[in-house]
Formats: sequence, structure tokens, C-alpha cells
Amino acid sequence: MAHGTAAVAKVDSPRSPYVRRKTTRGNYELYSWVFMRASGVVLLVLIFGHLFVNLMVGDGVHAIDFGFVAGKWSNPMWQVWDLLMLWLAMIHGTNGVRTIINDYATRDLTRGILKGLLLLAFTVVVVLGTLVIFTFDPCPPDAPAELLASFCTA
Amino acid sequence: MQTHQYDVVIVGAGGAGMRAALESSKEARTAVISKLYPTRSHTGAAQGGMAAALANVEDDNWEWHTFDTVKGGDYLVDQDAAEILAKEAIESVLDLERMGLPFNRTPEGKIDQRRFGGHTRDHGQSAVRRACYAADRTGHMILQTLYQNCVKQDVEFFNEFYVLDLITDHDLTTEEIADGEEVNATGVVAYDLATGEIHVFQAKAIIFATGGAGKIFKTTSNAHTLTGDGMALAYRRGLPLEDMEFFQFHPTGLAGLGILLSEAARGEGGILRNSEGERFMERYAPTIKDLAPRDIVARSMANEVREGRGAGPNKDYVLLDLTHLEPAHIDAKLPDITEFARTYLGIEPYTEPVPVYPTAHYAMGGVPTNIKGEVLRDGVNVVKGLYAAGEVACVSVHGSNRLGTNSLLDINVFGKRSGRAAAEYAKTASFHELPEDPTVRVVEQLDEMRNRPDGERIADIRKALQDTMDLNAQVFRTGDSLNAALADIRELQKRYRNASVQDKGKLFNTDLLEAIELGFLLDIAEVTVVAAINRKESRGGHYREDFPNRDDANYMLHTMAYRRPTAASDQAEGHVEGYFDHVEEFDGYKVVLGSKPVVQTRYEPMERKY
Amino acid sequence: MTATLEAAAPSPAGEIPSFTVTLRIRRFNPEVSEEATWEDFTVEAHGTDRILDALHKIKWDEDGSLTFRRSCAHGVCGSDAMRINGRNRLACKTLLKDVNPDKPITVEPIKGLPVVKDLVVDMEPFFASYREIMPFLITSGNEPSKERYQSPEDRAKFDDTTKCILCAACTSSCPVFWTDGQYFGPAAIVNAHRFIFDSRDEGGSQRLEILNDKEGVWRCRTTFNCTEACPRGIEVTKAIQEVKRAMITRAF
Amino acid sequence: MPTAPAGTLYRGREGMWSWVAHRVTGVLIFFFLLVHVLDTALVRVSPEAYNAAIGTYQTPIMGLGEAGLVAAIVFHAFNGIRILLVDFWAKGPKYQKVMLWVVVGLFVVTMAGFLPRHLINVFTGGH
Ligand SMILES: Cc1cc2nc3c(=O)[nH]c(=O)nc-3n(C[C@H](O)[C@H](O)[C@H](O)COP(=O)(O)OP(=O)(O)OC[C@H]3O[C@@H](n4cnc5c(N)ncnc54)[C@H](O)[C@@H]3O)c2cc1C
Ligand code: HEM
Ligand code: SF4
Ligand code: F3S
Ligand code: FES
Repeated sequence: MAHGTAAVAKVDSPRSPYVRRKTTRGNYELYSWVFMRASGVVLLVLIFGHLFVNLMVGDGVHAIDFGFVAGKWSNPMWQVWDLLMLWLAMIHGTNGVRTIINDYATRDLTRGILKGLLLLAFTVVVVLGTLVIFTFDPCPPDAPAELLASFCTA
Repeated sequence: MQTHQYDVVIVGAGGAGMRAALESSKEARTAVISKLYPTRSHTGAAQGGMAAALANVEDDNWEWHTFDTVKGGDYLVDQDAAEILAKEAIESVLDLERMGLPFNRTPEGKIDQRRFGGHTRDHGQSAVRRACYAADRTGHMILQTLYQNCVKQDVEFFNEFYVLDLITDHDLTTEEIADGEEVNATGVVAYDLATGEIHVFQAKAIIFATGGAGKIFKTTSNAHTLTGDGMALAYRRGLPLEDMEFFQFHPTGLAGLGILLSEAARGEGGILRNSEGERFMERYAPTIKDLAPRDIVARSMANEVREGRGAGPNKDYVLLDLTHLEPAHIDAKLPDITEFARTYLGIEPYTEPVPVYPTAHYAMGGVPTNIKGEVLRDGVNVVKGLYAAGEVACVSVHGSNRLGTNSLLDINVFGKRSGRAAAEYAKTASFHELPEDPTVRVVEQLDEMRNRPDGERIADIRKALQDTMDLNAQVFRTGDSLNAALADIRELQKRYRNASVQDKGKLFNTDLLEAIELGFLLDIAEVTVVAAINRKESRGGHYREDFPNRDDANYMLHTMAYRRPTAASDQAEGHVEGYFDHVEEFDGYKVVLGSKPVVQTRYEPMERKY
Repeated sequence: MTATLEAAAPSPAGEIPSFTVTLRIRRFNPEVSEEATWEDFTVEAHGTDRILDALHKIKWDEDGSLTFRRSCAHGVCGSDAMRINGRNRLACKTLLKDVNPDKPITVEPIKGLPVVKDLVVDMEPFFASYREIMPFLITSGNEPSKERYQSPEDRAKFDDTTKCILCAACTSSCPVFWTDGQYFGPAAIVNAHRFIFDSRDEGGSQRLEILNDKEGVWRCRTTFNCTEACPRGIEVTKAIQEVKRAMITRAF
Repeated sequence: MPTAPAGTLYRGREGMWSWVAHRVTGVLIFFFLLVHVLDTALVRVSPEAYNAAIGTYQTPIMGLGEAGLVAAIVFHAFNGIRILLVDFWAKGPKYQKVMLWVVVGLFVVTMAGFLPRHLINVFTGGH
């Protein structure tokens, strides 16, 4: 066109036609949203109970040692409690972190890598934690007696 | 440069443009070009309502509506058009309801209606509830609903494209064209704001729906973008403008700011008071008081102020009193406008009266069309393939003063009609050849403005124009004041030729476009004043203190203003010895006034009393 | 001219003294430089002046190249959403005296949409999301020859969301949208709400389906920035929550 | 990359800051949880190993950290309830700010109950 001016660089058309990258419909996000809330409520009870017993009753942190843990896990109620807490907290937390990754990692590759790492951490921790709770022996036979709970009378 | 080809091109995406698009895009390949995103159009600012004699809450019929429209327009209304307006009103409201418009509802679930100025039952007996509404954002809901349906129909939009020229196959400004000879509109030239690129749209049919020109005044309810583009483009290409002297001043603008407080405020029971607390409208319009037509109320207010009964420290406004209404009622029916009072003046309308003063509001005149929406090139002949609808057009349903709620109606009824007519025409017509280089004029104009090194600022000229128009061509006019305005405008036209812009770029150069728009404003102000000087009577929105009475014997005619080269003949179509043979010479062109008879069907002009 | 015409130019209620304010504006013009810069302008202002008036003063009297959108100048067209002192507002609805004119007032384009020039952003992505949620009445069957009836109570259910002027103040205030431009954003959800809760509409479940997307309503973290930013006073977050609840009711 | 002077920080209000805090506390707890499960797993290795690990929790520095963690959990939990109310209670969005102040109030009360005891345990109690 003849009406060129002093304008400097040629600039791309600023109004890009815009298309959504892809549509993903389905109830996945819905369930995860509901789960966050449901698990939150349950966790509230579980965690507060956990903290109260561990930190507030008796001597607080100083009371925690192998014996204390063993004492708790010899009771099936606490076993279920902690197991549930482990699972719920891990799923809740992992899902939360997944959201955060979605928010801040805009490139597909970064998103993928971070989510991979997250999944790995989740699996390791949950599997390990579950195994520990289930295979835990409160009175390991070869341990010094003073470290064990009082009910481990050899 | 890019070239596009469409069956129908619609210029303007306000109510009128989109209503037309909904019709034409069903039948023909349609593009809508708009300098704003459609939902930014000023139709969205309309508040009060849209008239239709639905008789949902009170006895009513379209004949009463016709009568009110004719009387409200001080009998300068073309009555055939007014009949169509009132009759098709009902269908257009129902159309909108079907498209999804969320009207307020009566307890039975029907569309609710309310009172509005000048709308009466049985030929002026008492005020009638005729305005269909959605709180005080009726225009907003119309605009949104129309846009929504355009999305549904996949209408093609070119947003932030400024149409800067109309292309016809004859040069109407210079050629003498015989009666009945075919003149065709062939396309438009547009400027893409975002890139600065020029686009040519070739079309079989073109609809102008560019809205009003309120920015020729300083105090106005109109948007910054209402600069009369469509009117000016047609006018510059030799088409006439009709009845430009009639500009409506809305009584209740926020004092000093011009932001509109809808007539609905009075429809819902608001009362105008002077500094003494007197309900002064009782003196001026004993029957319908505050709900008299706008010209009467605006004049009464201005009169109170000049007789010293204005309120405020400078006694320069009157008060709109809503304090006797229930806050809940105000919230339900008038939420937006009460918020304007709060936001902009810090006034709480529940407890304090709101300062108001007339504000320039609506151009009754515009591009003349017939009832199909076809644009006239003189008193009788049309330009083939060119249509206009909405505020830019003058089918003359509003005559010399528009009734509140009749404009939203106008854009729907005539938007629809012109859309249909254009699509219909495009089906049989073929494309017409475009000139060799259709963009020269636009490119020249833009380059000149952009490249002029250092000149006067656009804003200073615009301000001077608006000041003189407010001072000299507002509610009260005299021959002297109008001549003063004209002298100012001439001076400003000269200054404009040496004005320059600071932004020299291509990208989103709003500085440049404001300059172009000022050119439109100057031209529109010029015809407005010339036509006002010529009309030596008072009628509707045009009030001459030196000629305070209506003069049907000499002026029961529409004004038709043409812009012509100085060499052209001084006679225009409808030239009437003594009354419509006014010619005003400018540097390089002249304005020639002719006339067009008013269509009368059944209502004889009477004295207008309320 | 008659002397009485003098009165035709009213001044604002009460005489308000003028004061000076400094606007610190974020400038960007890709034709000149790839970098955005801050620029200060000082203007004279009056009590009823809005940010838009100050911007106009700058554009008209000082620097014509200052670029921003505007039209109606009273908060109904949605053209001039921008970030004023860190928050999204309409320039034409923000009085200078209400944003502490003693310190420089910062004015920036809204966040999350590509900046075209100065305060102008590319609105296409915003409108694209709006168009995706089918923002129109969907009905089937025979059209009534008169209007459809709707009770005032049914009408009231979506009244709030009909007020939207598509200004994008909400969407561009949303922390999720800033970092994830694919999020539909509150404005699109508000406009979906307007139809989902309209008793005349039959397309509700289609719209819910669309917003059930990964980038749909579940992306909202109830930060309420949208509600705070909405110049029309729409309870945006509330509308979003109503849509979420409608989806849950539908799913279970 | 052009280094443009940054835009200003968005001045969100209660809603935005509570969300930031919720997010930060959530991530904090998550990472703590990873570590916590790993150290607890030491009970499977041997009582000595576990006690050695847990011993580090009993230093004053860790004790303070633990106080922080509890604070995070308490805030996250109470604010989580607020979010739930915003989500499911029709008037929630309207009262979200009030509820945030309630959360803050409850947080202060809870911490006031917990901190003195905990800190006493950390600094004085023990073996
Ligand atoms: C504050 C206010 C309140 C009102 N209230 C009422 C009421 O209650 N009832 C009633 O009946 N009437 C009312 N009116 C009048 C009525 O709203 C208008 O007359 C009507 O909306 C005009 O519609 P339109 O489609 O002709 O123009 P607009 O809605 O103004 O649209 C003009 C369109 O043209 C485009 N355009 C302009 N120039 C160009 C160009 N050069 N190139 C490309 N595009 C261009 C614009 O982008 C815009 O899309 C009110 C008016 C105002 C100002
Ligand atoms: C104590 C009880 C808890 C409650 C009531 C609770 C509640 C919630 C709720 C309702 C959400 C959803 C927020 C939203 O969608 O905007 C959430 C998010 C989150 N929670 Fe929890 N939670 C609790 C415990 C935990 C624990 C133990 C962890 C760590 C493992 C955790 C980590 C997270 C994370 C990372 C998020 C995502 C934050 C975000 O997206 O901004 N929460 N929490
Ligand atoms: S919801 Fe409010 S902020 Fe958002 S686009 Fe609509 S009017 Fe603007
Ligand atoms: S700001 Fe965004 S996170 Fe939700 S509440 Fe509003 S959409
Ligand atoms: S200019 Fe229309 S909303 Fe501000």
C-alpha cells in the first residue's frame, strides 16, 4: 500500500484467531473436586486427632519414640486411623499439587515431567507407608528392651 | 489492501445492525463491519424500555401508539411509517422474547410494561403502560440478546474496522442524474484499527446502521464513538440528510456530566422540582406533568433555570426527586441509574434529589429512507442496494421529536425490514464493478492527516465545536445564536485542514481515527446548524425563540440537505421558494436545502397540548 | 444570543476545587520498542473526574499516542477495563478522588491477555471462550405464537448474571487465568449461568457438559478476585458456585 | 528475552490472599508428609534408627518448624472448611470475608492453646 509511514518494524497482526487447544469433557475434574472436599473433612478429624494425641497428650513431642509408635499401632484402631490418614492425605495432597502444576506449568512437556515426578513420589510414599503399617512388628525380637513398648515383655 | 466480497455488508453492529444481520444472514452471505466490538455499541446504554401496545397490563392498541408517535413528533412524522412502527412493534417485542430477552415479568408471567413520556391511552386521555423493559437496562439486554443470536447464527463480524467511505457507481456530488436512472451502491472501504490496513468490501447490498452523532455537543448522553460516521459518509458522497435540525435533548442528564437518567425514573414516579421544591411540570403540562414529551420537559427545565428557579450553588440545574419512592422499588426497577448518581455525583437517590439538566441525546434526522429501509438520493429516487436503519437513518417515524422507547423499537422494526429487504435484493442483484482504485480517497485522507508535520491538536478543535454547539444550538436557539455557531464551525473547518495527529504509527492508531471522526462531526454540525437556521419556526426538538410558534403553512416539510460543489445548481429536490431554497457557501462546496413532503394518513395536525 | 443562554452550561453539583494527579502508565508500542515502560503524566483534575477523563486529558493535551479503548464513558459498554492501582476497574467508573490521588496512580493493561499497545489488549481469546459456552437461548418444539411466560421468581434466578457487559475485568483478574490462558474464565461461566438458570432454556445440560471441561468451572479456586473486580456488581463467584452445584447434582 | 519492567502485583483482597495462603500451606504440608512418611518408615528398619530420626524432631529448631507445620495445618484445615461453606452453602460467597476472619480467629485461638504447651515441651521438657 502507498500509505506506508514512518512505522518501524513490521508487526504481526495483533488479533490472533484463537482456538481452544483441545476439549476434554468428562467427570474426572468433578470427582476430584468433590473428593478434595470430602477428604478434607475426614482429614480434619484424622489429622487433628493425630496431632492431639502425638503432640498434646502427655509430654508432647518428647514422648514420641519407637515405643510410643509401637504402642499406638498395636491397637487396630490406630492402625486403620493412620492408614486412612496416609491414603487420604496423599491422594488429597497429590491431587492438590497436580492442580498447582496445571496452573503454573504451561508447557506440555514441563507439565508432563512434573506430573510424572509427582506420581512417582505418590506411589513410593503410599506403598512404603502402607507396608510399614501392615508389616509393623511392635516388638522386634532383637531390639534392646528399653526401646520397646512396655507390653513387649519378652 | 485486502478485498472481500459479500452479498450483504452491514456497517454498524448496534441494535439496528445486528437485527438486520439476523435477517440477512439467513438468506445471504453477510458481513457485519463495526468500529466497536458489537456489545460495546451504544444501544447497550439505552435504559428505559421499548414501546409496544401489547396491552399486557392495561388496555392499549397500536393505533393509540401511532397517534402518540405522530403527536409526539409534532406532526412532522411520516404517518405511514409510524403505523408500521406501532403495528410491527408487537411482533418485534415477541421476536426478542423468543430470542431470549429477559424482560421483567408481571405476576402472571407476562412481559411487564411501564409508563413513559408521551405514551397515552385513547389519544391523550392519560398515561399508559406501554414500555416493555428489563429493569433499567433494556438496551443492554437487547444488544446482548441480538449479539447472542448472531453468535448462534454464526454471523461474520469484522470488529474494530472503521468504514471510511461508501462507493457508488455514480458520483452524486457532481453528476446530474436523471430521475429514475439507476444509481448503485457497490461497496465500502474500511480501515482495520488493529493493523492500519485498508480493506475493500464489495457488496450487492449495504446497510448503514452506524447510530447517532451526539458528540457534536459537549453535554451529551452519547458515547465518545457516536460521531455520525454513517451520516457524514453518505452526505459526503452526495446523498441528502433529512431533518438534521431536530436533535433531542433529554431532560434528565446528570447535571454537568450528561450521563443519562432514564425517563423511566419519572415513569416509575419520579418528580422534577425546582429550587423552591415546586413540581413545576404541573404548570407546563397539566395532564401528564412529568411525563410530557422530552422536548417540552427539557424546555420547561431550561426555562425554570433561566427564570432563576434553578437549584444548586449556581442555580443551573433542577432536581429529580425519587425520595418518596420505596428503596426496594427503586432497586428493583432503577438499579443502574441510581448507581450512576451515587458513583458520579456522590448523591444517594433514596434520600437526596438528584441534580439534572437536559443533555443532547438523539438525532431525529439522518439518512433518508423509505419504509423498506432503502436510502433516498433525493425526494423520490433510491440508491439501489443501499439501506439504512436505526439512529443513522430517518424514515421519519420520530418527526421533530422522538418519544422515549420508540428508538429501541425503531432499530428492531426497521433493522429487521432493511435486513430482509437487503437480502431479498441481493438474491436477484449482481455485483457491480468497483472503480479502478476504490481506496484512493481514504488513503489520501489518512496519509494527509498522518503525515502533516505539526499542526493544531484535534482535541482543541473538537472542544471548540462542542462548546459552540452547546452554547448556540441547544434547547433554545435563535437566528443569531445559530449564525454564531455557523461562523464558528466555518472557522473550525479551516483549522481542521491544518490539524495533525501525534501518533504516526499503523498499529491501533486511535489518535488518527479520532481525527477522522472529528471531520465527520464538523460536517454533521454544519448541516445541523444550516438546517436549523433555515427552519424559522418552533417544532418538537427545534425551538427558535425568535419564532416560538409552529408554522404548518410554510414548514410542514422535511428538510433535505445536500452537499454540492460550488459550481452545481442552487436548486435541490423539493426546493420551495422562500422556505427551502437556502444555500450556504463554504470554501469549496455548498450546502443546498430542499424539502420532502410529510406523509399524512389519518391524523390532521393539531395543537400539541398535554 | 440571549443572556439566558449562559445558563445552558451547567457545572457539576457544588464547586469542587481542582487538584493535580500523577498517572503512572504502562506504555507499550511494538512499533517502537519490544519493551514496556512506565511513564508518568501529571494532569489537572476536578472532583468529579474519572480516570478516563485523566487519560483523555493526557491523550488530548499531551501525548496523542496514548492508546486505550473507551466508548460510553459511564460504565455500560465494557470497553475500558484496566488495572488501576493494582486492581481491575473501568476507567470511566473510577473517580480519581476515590483512588488516593496523593500518590501516583498506576494504570496498566489487564492481565492475562496479549497486550497490543499501551492499555489495549487482544480480546479475541476472551470472546472465543464466551462463544464456546453457547451463549444463546436454546429451545425446541413449537414456538408459542405469543410470548413465553416466566414467573417473576424464575426471572429473578438469573437476573444478576444478565448484567454482564463482557468487559473482561473478572477473567483478567483471575489468578488461574493469568497462568492458564486456556481456562474459560469467570465471564464465560457467568454467561453460561445466565442461560442455565433461565427457565425457558433447554440447553442447560449441554452447557454444563462444556464447562465440565478440564479448563472449565473446576479450574476456579474461589479467589473472589472476579467478584471484587466486576464493575456491574455481579456476584460472579456465587454464580460459578451455582454452576458447580448444578453439575454435581446432575452427576450424582 | 526483553526485560520489561514488571507490571505491579495484583492487589487482590481477602479472597485472593486466603487462596495464596491455602495453596502455600497445602504444598508445605504435602512435602512435610513425604518426609514424615519416610522417617516413620524407619520403624521398620529398627527402633534405633527410628529413635535417632525422631530425635532430630526433638531439637528446638525442629520444634519451631513443627510449630510452623501445625500452624499450616490448622490454617489449611479451617480455611478448607471455609471453602466448603463457600461451595455448598448458598450464602457462603456472600460471607466469605467474614468467614475468613472467623478462620483467622479460630486459628489464633487454636494456636494459643497449642503453642505454649508445645513450646514448653520443646524447650524444657524431655529426657
Ligand atoms: C443513554 C441512552 C439511553 C437511551 N434509552 C433509550 C430507551 O430507553 N428507549 C429507546 O427506545 N431508546 C433509547 N435510546 C436511544 C437508542 O438507544 C438509540 O437510538 C439506538 O440504540 C441506536 O441504535 P443503533 O443501532 O442505530 O446505533 P448504535 O447502537 O449506536 O450502534 C452503532 C454501531 O455502528 C458502528 N459504527 C459507527 N460508525 C462506524 C464506522 N465508521 N464504521 C464501522 N462501524 C461504525 C458502531 O461500532 C456501532 O456498532 C437511548 C440512547 C441513549 C444514548
Ligand atoms: C486438615 C484437613 C484438610 C482440609 C479440611 C483440607 C481441605 C482442602 C480443600 C477443601 C481443598 C480444595 C481447595 C480448592 O479447591 O480451592 C484443599 C486443597 C489442597 N490441600 Fe487440603 N485439606 C486438608 C489437609 C491437607 C493435607 C494434609 C494436605 C497435604 C498433604 C493438603 C494439601 C492440599 C493441597 C496441596 C491443596 C491444593 C491447593 C490449591 O489447589 O490451591 N491438604 N484442601
Ligand atoms: S462478569 Fe462483570 S467483570 Fe466479568 S465480564 Fe461481566 S461485567 Fe465484566
Ligand atoms: S477470580 Fe478466578 S478462581 Fe474463581 S472465584 Fe473468580 S474465577
Ligand atoms: S467506556 Fe464504556 S464501560 Fe467505560
